[in-house]
Amino acid sequence: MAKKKGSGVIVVKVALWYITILSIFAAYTNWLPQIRGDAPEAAEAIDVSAITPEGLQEMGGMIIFGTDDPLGTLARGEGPIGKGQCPLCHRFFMEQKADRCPNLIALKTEPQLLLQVSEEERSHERVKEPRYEEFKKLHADGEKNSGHVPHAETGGQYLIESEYCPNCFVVEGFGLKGTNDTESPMPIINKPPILLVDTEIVAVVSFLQMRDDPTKWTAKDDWEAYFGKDLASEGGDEAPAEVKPAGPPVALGSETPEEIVTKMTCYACHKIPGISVAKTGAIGPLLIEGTNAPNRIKSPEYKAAMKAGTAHATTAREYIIESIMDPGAFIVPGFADDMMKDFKHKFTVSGLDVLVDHLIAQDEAAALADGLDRLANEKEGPIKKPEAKVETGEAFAKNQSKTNEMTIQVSNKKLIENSTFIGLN
Amino acid sequence: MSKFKIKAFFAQLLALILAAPMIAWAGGGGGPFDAGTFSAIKVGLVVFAIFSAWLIKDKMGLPLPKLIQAPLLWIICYIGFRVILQPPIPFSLLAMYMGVCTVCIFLYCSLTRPSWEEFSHPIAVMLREDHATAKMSRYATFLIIPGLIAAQTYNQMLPKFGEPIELRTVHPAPPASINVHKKLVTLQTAENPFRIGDDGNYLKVGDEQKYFGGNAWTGDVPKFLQEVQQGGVVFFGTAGCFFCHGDNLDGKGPFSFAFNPIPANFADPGTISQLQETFVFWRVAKGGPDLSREAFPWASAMPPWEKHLTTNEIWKVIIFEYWHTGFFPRTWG
Amino acid sequence: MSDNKEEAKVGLGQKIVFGLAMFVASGLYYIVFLNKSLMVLQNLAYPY
Amino acid sequence: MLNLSGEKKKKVGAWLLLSMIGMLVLLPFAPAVVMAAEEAAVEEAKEPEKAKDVFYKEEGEFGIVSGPPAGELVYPDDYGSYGDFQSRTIIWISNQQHLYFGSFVLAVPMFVWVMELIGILQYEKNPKVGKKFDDLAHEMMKISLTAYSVTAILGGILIFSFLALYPGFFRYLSGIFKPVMHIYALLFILESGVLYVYYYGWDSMNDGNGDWKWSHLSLGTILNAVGIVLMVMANTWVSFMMSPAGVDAEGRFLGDIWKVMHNPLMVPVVVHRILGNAAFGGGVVAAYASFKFLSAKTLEEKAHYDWMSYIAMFMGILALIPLPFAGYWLMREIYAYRQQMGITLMGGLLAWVFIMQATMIATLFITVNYYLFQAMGRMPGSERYYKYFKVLLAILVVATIAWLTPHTLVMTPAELKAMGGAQHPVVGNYGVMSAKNTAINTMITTTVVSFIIYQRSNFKLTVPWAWKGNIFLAMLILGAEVNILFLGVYGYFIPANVRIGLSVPQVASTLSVLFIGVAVNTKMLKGAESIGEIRWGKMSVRGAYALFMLAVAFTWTMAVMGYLRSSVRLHWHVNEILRDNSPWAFTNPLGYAGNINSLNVLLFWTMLLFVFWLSALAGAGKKKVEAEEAAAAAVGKAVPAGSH
Repeated sequence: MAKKKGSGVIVVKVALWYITILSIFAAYTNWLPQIRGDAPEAAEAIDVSAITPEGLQEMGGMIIFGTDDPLGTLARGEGPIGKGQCPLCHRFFMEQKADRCPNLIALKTEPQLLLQVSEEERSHERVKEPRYEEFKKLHADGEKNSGHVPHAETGGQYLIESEYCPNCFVVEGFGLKGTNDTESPMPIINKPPILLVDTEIVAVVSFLQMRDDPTKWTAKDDWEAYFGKDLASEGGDEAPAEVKPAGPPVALGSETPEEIVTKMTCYACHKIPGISVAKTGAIGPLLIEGTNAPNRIKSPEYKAAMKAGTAHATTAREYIIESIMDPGAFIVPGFADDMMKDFKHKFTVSGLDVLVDHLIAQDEAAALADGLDRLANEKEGPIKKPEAKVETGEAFAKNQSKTNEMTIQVSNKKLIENSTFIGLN
Repeated sequence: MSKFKIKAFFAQLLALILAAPMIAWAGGGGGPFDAGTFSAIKVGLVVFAIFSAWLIKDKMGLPLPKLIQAPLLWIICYIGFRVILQPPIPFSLLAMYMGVCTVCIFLYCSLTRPSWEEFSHPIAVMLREDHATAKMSRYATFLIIPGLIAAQTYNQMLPKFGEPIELRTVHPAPPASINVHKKLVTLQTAENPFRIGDDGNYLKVGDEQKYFGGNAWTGDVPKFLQEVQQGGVVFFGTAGCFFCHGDNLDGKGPFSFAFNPIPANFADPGTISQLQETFVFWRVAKGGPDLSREAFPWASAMPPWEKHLTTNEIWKVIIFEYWHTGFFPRTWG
Repeated sequence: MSDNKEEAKVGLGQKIVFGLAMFVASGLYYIVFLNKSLMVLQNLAYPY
Repeated sequence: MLNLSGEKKKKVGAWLLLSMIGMLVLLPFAPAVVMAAEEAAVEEAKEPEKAKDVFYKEEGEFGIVSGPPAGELVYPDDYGSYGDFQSRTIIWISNQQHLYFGSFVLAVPMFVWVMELIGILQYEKNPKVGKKFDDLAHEMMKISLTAYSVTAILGGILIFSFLALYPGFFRYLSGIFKPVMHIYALLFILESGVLYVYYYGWDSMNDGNGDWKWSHLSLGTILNAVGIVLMVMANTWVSFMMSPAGVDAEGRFLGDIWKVMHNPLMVPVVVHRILGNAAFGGGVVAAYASFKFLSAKTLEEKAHYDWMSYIAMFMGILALIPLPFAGYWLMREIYAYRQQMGITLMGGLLAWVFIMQATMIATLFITVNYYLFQAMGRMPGSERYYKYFKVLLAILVVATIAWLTPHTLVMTPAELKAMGGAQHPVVGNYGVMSAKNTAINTMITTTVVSFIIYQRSNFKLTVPWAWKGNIFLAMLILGAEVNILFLGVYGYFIPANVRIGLSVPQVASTLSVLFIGVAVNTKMLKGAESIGEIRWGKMSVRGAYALFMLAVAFTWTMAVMGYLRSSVRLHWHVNEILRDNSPWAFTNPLGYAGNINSLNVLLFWTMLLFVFWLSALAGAGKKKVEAEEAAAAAVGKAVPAGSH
């Protein structure tokens, strides 16, 4: 009988036992350091309504140049390049050399008439060009990379559209070679790797509009009219981690090829197998120097350059070094003399070795393995046989380019000469 | 050979094995005492404890009852963590360790039925039996335990003026990049632009050793030492770092005693030699105000030097600091 | 770990020899085979 | 009643039942087919708008927009509250309770299924043992049945809390998971149906190891299958919140529900949860058994529950051992999905939760070892090994101390000064990954050694190569430990990326001991001479409490890891799609989470004790009658001696 009461007592005992355990656990958690994670405040984002147009202009300048004194930087012989990386291809000042994309110079004092037209003024003309209508038709279902349908009505809207959808209108003569000016070499600015947020894009447009005439600012209204919604101050938490490399702008032997390519922004123009950032460049040749360099030295064009006394390389290695140190020595057929000329100041000997070692190790197989292919305007033609993908526009354009290479080159030249915006060389 | 001799031999062997690493460790020094004497005391203590335990248990045939063993073990653990382990560990860690030890000593006493009976029998006797000794100890216990609780409560309620316990990460994770003088510096990849050898190439970390020692301020010196000189000018002149960080970079400058925590001691192998150059750059350029959330409560009197120095001066003073202390920055290669 | 009666018949020397052999075998297994192969599988260098 | 005579009839009956159940299983998918057809019809009517998937690339990158965007929730409109109380805490508690009971009712059938299978297989050899397992399974099912209704009630409470407190969020989620939710509900009905047939058919379908019994086991299989499908479905909702897929950047549903369910973290979370469930089920059954063991009045009962708790504990540990690897995989997938998320977990805001988890794991392992030591009290001959216990315990203590030492110490500035820096020159070495891996592997190895000792504690080895085997085992274990230590120390001298790789051979060493060691040990025990039968019921009371501790620690670990998994979304309802705009969007500090977890576990165990008590109540009347009958029959006979 004495054991009869057991059951109830056990319940109490067990309950006491686990309450003790739980109290110890809870006490322990309370004793450990307490950190409360607060939700990020929305105020982090730039509130467009709270910033003056001048503020936006200043911000746009910083995004473009990375400094508030771009001319000073230029005077020191450095390129002012900000987060947006625009000056890599666009020309903003006479002192600057960049002609891959339409120039954005606007200097009323310049004697040359064409340079007096500011981008703000020019943009209004662009939307009225008959070609704009063609692009509207071409991308009626939405441009394939960005999904936008060209529908800019004012110059400001055009400027905004060009950043979200560079292919929506390609200025004559500035398309990717071989695409008949239907594809732009410019990256989509609100996507990686540039990844500007809406407010930043508005700031850049503000900069362009207000450079000459602060009364021309319409960027915010244009954005809202173009997208048909309010420019909310989102951005904040979407703002990407800045990836621009800093430190001394010198390629060092202690770095990996990837780091050097990033530092020197080779990826802006070239595709390089084995380098993760260099997958999209469409301005310079595909750098598979294990294949290219020996062929180039043997090519009649190179022989001619040697005779002319500009080129001197006899081995593949020498050829690559020459191409980096003195880009003008030999221009690969199908390309312009576009490459920056100041690399000889930026490479240490060992740094150059690292890059050359990497480039010389790349060949067609490496490119294929990385899914890269030659540009349409390279003489060698695509590595992948064209019949593999005839139906896609890209391959079609490549095919066409092979046959029409000469004509395109000629027409390019003509276009540049005739264009209302000068690509000075 | 007698059994005793074998046992004695093993005991000595054990003591030697235990003593060897202890001497090595204690010889490393540190702590308030002179390394030599203090480590001798420590080693002696341990050896003596082991020897006497062996003497009592095996030689004299007097195994300690579990009830005595348990608190003894606890005290040994406490002494081990509190006194022998140097430099002293913070109370939070000590509490954690002692908590584990307490639980495990209890488990040790209750591991098997015999040991549990050995442990609990005296307690049961004390609680249940009705003779004088048991009664006395019972009353004593019931006086002591509330007394202890009361003392503890009194202690708790007593107003204290100590500094609050804080979780302060002295070397918090740096941001990915910082903006100094409107230039973006990515801390992961940035390099000291003045780390240049005789050949004009970048000087790999470790290669600067050849410049260490000697006088950098005499006549014609290599390029690297010129940078060191200029860094020294910043340290003692332009910025006046020495007011806090000291003439010998040991954190004992004339102002240092006013600060809590004290200024960083660069001569200590736990500071700049554990950090990348870019981390030091971040701390110098941004100072206390830019410490991250992790480093709460941001207890740092370091000013943001970017307001007073140029980027180049900051890089140079970093070169100087490493040169002067003879440390190398950390690399992750 | 055993008080097996049969075990008493086995000499100490024999035990030591077998023990050493097993020690070497387990060393080879862990350090040479296991560590190496698992590091190689992960494409990581392992100098032993 | 069923007529079980005649082979043929039996077979036909069994097959009929099986096919019926098979049809039933398909039933819930019928509405899905209908719905799909309807959707297809609707799609044809209007111009489809395509949008880009947030997760899926290349294949199926674009999908047809078929839902509204997630939008922006507004505080007072889209959220409800009860006074100043954190709505989130209410959801937290109701969710956790539902999850506990849900896990329990899903885990018990798994456990029961294994027990029933063993019972059937054993029936041939030893009907008595077979029946013992079968009864065990039956008893567990009874408890599960009571818990089942509690689960349903808690599920209702959860839904109501969602509707009352988070209507905006619930609207969005149910908009996407609409079809799945219906299937879920229907499957729930099916689950109940099968469960009732399974439970109430237990006795009438029990013909030892005949066809009916096998059909009954198949019913158990279906029950488990349905249960797992239910769990997977509920899991997809949760993993969708962590790592959305199948919607575009604005949160619009893109028409393919499978993509939504098969989001990047779904599979690892499901695997982790199934294993966790199994371990949890073992723990709870062990706790039940130890509760009954403690309150048992007769020696026979004590013996039964002692045995039951051992079996349950064993099952729990079996599921516990692969759990860290599943966790490791989940962590890797999280890193692959969003590095930011991984860093928040391991090095950022939530890093201290892992210290708490470490404490829980250390508790689990020490408890398991302690239980094994206690359990050896019922094995005659185990006295031989008593002297090793304290060595094993000492190893565990050292490993625990290394395991618990945090990397960032909590200290006052004065202590910081005394220590001369933020890192302690000696103890600081234990704060890093190398030391932690070494510690946990050492703990697992020690547990395996305890188990090997447990296995052989009441046997005298008779195989002629026993001495060789012993030396082999000793060297295997020694080698593993040396290798673990070596790799741990070696890790301090190499770069981090290689160091991470070292954990794999470390774990492999531990597993070598587990598999090779236990296999060799079992082989050595073949034909071994028994020193004495296991005296079931003679385990110390402390062992039973240790098991209870084990179960509570299991539940608490579940709670704290749930808090972790949920908190890692930070201020998002659905990660990067639907932002939490309520005032409770912050991440609670660990102490608050600890309090709520303890409260949750307390509620759960209190309810569970109630369930145990209920099932005892139901059994009591029947038992009384049986006991009286037995007493009447036993008059004049010797008192049954049990098994000892």
